[in-house]
Amino acid sequence: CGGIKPFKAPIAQGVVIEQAMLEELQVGLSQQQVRSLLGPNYGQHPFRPNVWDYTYSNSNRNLHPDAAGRLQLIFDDQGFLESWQVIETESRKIKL
Amino acid sequence: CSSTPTTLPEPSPLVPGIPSAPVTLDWRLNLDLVSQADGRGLAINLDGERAYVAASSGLLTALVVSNQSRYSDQVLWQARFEAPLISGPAHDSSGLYLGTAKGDLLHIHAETGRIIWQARVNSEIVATPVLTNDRVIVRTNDGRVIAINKLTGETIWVASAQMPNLFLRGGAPVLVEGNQVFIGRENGFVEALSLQNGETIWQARLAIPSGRTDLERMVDIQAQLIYDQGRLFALAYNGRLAAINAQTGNFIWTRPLSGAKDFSLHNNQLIIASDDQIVRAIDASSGTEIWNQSGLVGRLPGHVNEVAIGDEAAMLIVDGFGYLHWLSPLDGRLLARYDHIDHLQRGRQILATAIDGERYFILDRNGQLVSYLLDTGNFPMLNEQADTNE
Amino acid sequence: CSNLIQKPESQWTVEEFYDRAKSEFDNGQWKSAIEFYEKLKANFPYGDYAEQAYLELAYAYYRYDEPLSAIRELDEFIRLYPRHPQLPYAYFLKALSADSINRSWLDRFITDPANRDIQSTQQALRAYQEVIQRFPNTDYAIAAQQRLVIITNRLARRDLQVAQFYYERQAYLAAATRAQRVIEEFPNSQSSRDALVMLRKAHQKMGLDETAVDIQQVIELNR
Amino acid sequence: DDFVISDIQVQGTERIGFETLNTYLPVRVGETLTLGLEQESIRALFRTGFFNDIALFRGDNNELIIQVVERPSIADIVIKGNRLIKTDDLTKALTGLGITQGKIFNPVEMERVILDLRRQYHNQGYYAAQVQISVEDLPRNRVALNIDITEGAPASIERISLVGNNTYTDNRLKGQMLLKEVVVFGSADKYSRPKLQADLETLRSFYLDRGFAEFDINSSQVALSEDLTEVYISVNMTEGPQYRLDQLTFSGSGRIPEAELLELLNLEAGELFSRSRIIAGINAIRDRFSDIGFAFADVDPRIDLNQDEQLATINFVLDEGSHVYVRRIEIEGNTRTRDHVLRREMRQFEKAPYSLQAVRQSTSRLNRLGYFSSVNVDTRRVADDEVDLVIQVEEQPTGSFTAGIGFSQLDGISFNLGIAEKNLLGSGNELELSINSSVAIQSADIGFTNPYFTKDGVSLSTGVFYSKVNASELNITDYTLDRLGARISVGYPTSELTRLNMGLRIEEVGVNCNTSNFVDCNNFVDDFGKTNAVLSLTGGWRYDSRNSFFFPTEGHRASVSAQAAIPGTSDVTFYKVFLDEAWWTRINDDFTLKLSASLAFGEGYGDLNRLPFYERFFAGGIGSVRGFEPNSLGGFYTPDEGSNRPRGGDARAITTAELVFPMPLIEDSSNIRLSWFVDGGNIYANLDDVDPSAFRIATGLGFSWITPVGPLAFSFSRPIKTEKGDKTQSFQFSLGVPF
Repeated sequence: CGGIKPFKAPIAQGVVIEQAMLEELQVGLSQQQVRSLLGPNYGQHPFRPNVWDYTYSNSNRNLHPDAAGRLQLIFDDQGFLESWQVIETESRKIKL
Repeated sequence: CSSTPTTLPEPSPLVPGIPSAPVTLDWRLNLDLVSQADGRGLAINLDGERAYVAASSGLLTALVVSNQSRYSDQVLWQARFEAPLISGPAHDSSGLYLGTAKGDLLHIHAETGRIIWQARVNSEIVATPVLTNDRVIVRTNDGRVIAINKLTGETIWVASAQMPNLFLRGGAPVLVEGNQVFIGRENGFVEALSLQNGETIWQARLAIPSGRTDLERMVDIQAQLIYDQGRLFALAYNGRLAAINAQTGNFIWTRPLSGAKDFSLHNNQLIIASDDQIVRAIDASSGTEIWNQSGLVGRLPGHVNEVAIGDEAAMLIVDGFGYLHWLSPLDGRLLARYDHIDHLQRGRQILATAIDGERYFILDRNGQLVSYLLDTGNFPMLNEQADTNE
Repeated sequence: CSNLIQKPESQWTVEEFYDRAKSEFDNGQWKSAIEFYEKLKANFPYGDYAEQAYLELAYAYYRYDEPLSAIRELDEFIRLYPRHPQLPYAYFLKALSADSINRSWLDRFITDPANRDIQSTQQALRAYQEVIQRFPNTDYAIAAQQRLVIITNRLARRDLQVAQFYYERQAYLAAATRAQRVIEEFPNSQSSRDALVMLRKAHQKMGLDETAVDIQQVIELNR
Repeated sequence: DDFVISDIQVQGTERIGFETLNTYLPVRVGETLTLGLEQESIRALFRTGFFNDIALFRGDNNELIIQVVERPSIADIVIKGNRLIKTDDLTKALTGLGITQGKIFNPVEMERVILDLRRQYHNQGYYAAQVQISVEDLPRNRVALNIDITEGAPASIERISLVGNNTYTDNRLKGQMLLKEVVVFGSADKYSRPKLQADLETLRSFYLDRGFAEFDINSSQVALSEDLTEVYISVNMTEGPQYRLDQLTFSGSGRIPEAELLELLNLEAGELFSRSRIIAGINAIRDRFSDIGFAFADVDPRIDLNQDEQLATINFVLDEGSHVYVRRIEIEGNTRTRDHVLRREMRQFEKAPYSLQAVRQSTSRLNRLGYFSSVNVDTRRVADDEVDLVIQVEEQPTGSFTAGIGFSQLDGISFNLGIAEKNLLGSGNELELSINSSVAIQSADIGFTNPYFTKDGVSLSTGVFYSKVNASELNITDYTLDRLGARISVGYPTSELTRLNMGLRIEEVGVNCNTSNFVDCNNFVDDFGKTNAVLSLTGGWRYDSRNSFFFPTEGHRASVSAQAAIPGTSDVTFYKVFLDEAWWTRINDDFTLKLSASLAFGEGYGDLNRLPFYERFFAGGIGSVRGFEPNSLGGFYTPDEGSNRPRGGDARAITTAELVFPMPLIEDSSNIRLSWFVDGGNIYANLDDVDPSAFRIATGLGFSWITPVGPLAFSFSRPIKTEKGDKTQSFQFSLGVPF
């Protein structure tokens, strides 16, 4: 009855990675240094602790428009940063 | 500022069989109400034929001392100031000096009551100012001793001390002796300062605060210091009575005694009404007790003043319920007493007294200034009575 | 105990207080039992009877459904008598009381305690663990172990429900972390298998496909 | 000669149990007792304070025998001479010191007890109080303590001297202070250190908010008269010059544009320097940072004062800190409501950037549910850039329950059951059920609403109702209705605060006019017959920003709703429109002003020009215009029209102004409110006749209380504006009707 779309509360998930942070990211940083630079590592791989995936998605586009969609970091066995790459530059849009 | 007298504890009964002193009322004058503890800072200042009295409502009155006539020509002049007067008047040839509760020292012309100069000291002046030839020395409520130039009102030097959280209101004026200014502090120290520059010469500690609450830790040296032939006598609340060498500050002797009322020195004996309300005579050289009189226990005995009865001397003590008591300095016997109360049915608490020969001035809690005359002729003489007393 | 009636309580001896309280206790009159045990403790705080009174009073409070008062009495007992032989019983009763705070008679049919008042469930968890850790080879420890399984299942079920809640609202990172918490903290609970499935689904939705594949292998590993 | 302890025995104890003693013993069975351990044991046992004498012996086969002489226990404590402090307050203080009936008496502690009791008096300003304790021995090793107290006079403040205040008079400043010199009643003239500290702070902010940026209190003193009954307080201050603001600059984070920062700061150059306005500006900026995820941003005002021109320039250093994220959201105190019923109201998610605005919205949404008497979202910092949110709620009764069996000559034995539960079994669903049956009337009304039919808050509510009146039993009423029907409606959230709802309602109404001469009833039956079925559309729009369900202190609720019969489905076609507007604002901590107005009107169409007589609007009584008998506004039928029942009308207008405040003199008034109200309103024949000058008005005192059985309300009122023939009613009450 009635085709009006109901209002849906905005939602956001994940950590905002901004361009300024990426400039300071470099191989060889310890996990602790990466953690304090980028923010909490919510996307850590459940069974391979040295693979971190920072993702960000939200439903309200004008909030943090320049946040990276997905950043993956690989650490070596001693816990230092081996390699990292921004897999998605655009943050993902959640369709409510 | 009107203040209703607080509910005091019940007085204990008077010792029976003591004759009433031959006292007649000369004249009575209505001033403003005076709050109880500020009365300690107020003085009736006499200079022969005149008396100056200040009230904490800001009213300063100059009046003729000995005069049988009515009220009108009794008062020479009255001046009203907007700040409460809580210390003074001090008087000498240069005029009157008064301390106010708004932190000002007023220099007043003795003939007219006009202000000559006003010095701002930024804290209440609690003790009657002390005058030397060129300066006025005052004590402020925040622990400073300030010397001020008598002519210009400018500050010469300031000596300050740390004040405890809680202490007794008011304080004794400083004692100037030669080039030394002696002061009993609220923190239990007696200090000697140089009259020239206010530098501390020596410090002696009479009492150490003990207990947990501020009330238990009060150790004021509230009683007026007495200087005599190089010796300084001081009494501390919750502390000791001490004789101090005025030059060096070392103790000659000390004795445990607690009290806040002024005491007096009479032929080398200190007559003291201490906290336990027992009047004692202490030998000034050794500190040993000579006699004690417990007839005034429960009657809140106050300051001890030495008065002349003809060529004899007696000790006058005013108690907390409006009675004057005369004691013999030889053995502390109660010679006579007089009830200030029944004349006025109201004046319960006596705040300040001044004695000029046979003339006794009383300023009481209800703002009454009374002048009594004591007929020393038939005062119950000391020696006759001595043997017949049980 | 007929003579008790004449003598006013103020003159009772400790035995008289204890007998009266015990008789009320034995026939289940918890309210008056509590009253007399409290009086006994007040008048004779140090005697042997006082020690026994603490325990029986705590049990009376527990049965009178006042778990918080029971816990208070037991804490006092443990503080006063750290070497008392009845200590294991005191700790176990304390755990039972904490466990009963969140109990409701509807739980057997309709409602599920997992989605209510988690705070008291965690308090019960800690209390049971303390019983097992302090008195390992007592039968209290065995009983505590059984209750522990139910409690951990309840906590795991709760986290999974919250994960489900967030998954339905497309908050996949929140869902994944809640599911992961079930696997890490309650590995052998009933919900751990479903938690693994939830973990995989959430990672798929987040587009982390390789991770989802890894998780699928783990699922098959312990099928 | 040391030995291994085989057993421990205690002799001479009467009241002390073995286990109590065993706790303090440093030695155990099986250990070797050395000389050192022996001394230590004796010292340990003495420290307990239980024993006058302790001796250790070695038994025949190495038992450790402890012989003690117990100290007496306290049998009775008698306190005399205390007027100011009640005996049981003093007993509580003594219990705190371990001095109670039954405890062991330790003479050493008496000194500490005297000090502590005297301190109880000193704290109340009775500085001259004295305490003496005498101990009286009793048989069976017990003692009685006699404590007699001489309280003396309380110290009251004789004078407060303010030194250095040139700009403001003594009276003006003393007016701001808690401590007073002369007081009629209360204890404002009793000195207390916390009150003085508060007064000094009040003076400081009084000056700092009026431009005196360098104001300082040099020192303050408290002195006592020699007989300890008068307190003298002096405060010495330096005012310093009065400053005005010069330019305001920002440095540090550039995340928020300067124009917006200045607007948030709400300060302009030239206005007087005011600390509280600067702090308010800083908080506004900090909140703005929190809204975009920087919950721990800091704004540091660097003030530099130009003394000769008396100008203050401020540079606000903005340190945004790091993005802050919410790690986990936990819920405490929900002993009945289920976790997801609260979590679905949250606008803040786990593993997402923190937003203060979202948390504030969530708190007011939780408050609007009406399930909780208090909601507090506690933000706990778990790392530099992570917080946990703990939602702490206190549940309160959310429904009403009435059940009863009655008997009346009119309709014999009657049975009724009424349940209205907003949070059924903690599920967040709403149930309304009322069944009653008696000889004459059988009725049932069951309604069920699920506010979250979909996860985004689309609500579905359904209900059926039936009522049958068999008129022969009720000979006195003029007409009765039989109803049977069902309703269904769906609600849409259209924004954070607004909702739209639509629905259908099918109803069959049977009218039976019992007495022959009720004109309106007979005309209606002649025109439309006894029973008619009506199918009508219902719809509405609602805006709701109240900060709490039961007693809002802030917010606004407006709603437009209508119900209209679908033409062609029945002869009895009419429509009704309801317009409601209510507005709350906080006047101060206790008082809230509520203003509300409502207009309802309806009309028939097709063959019907006016609302059917049984569908008309009524007003009067609690819930509409208090002070008038229920439904009495708008006049009554005249006897020749065959009835004496209120006539009702096709239009109703009501307005209310209310001052709401908590119940005085009780601490927890969280679910009780008093209000002083002015109600006005009337019933009109139709919409065009509505004219406020014809309002009936009454004023009075209202009382509302959320009880476990349901919301209870009653009111005492006095009419102000009435016409002849109005039926006023000063006391009215209702139970179960949500207000």
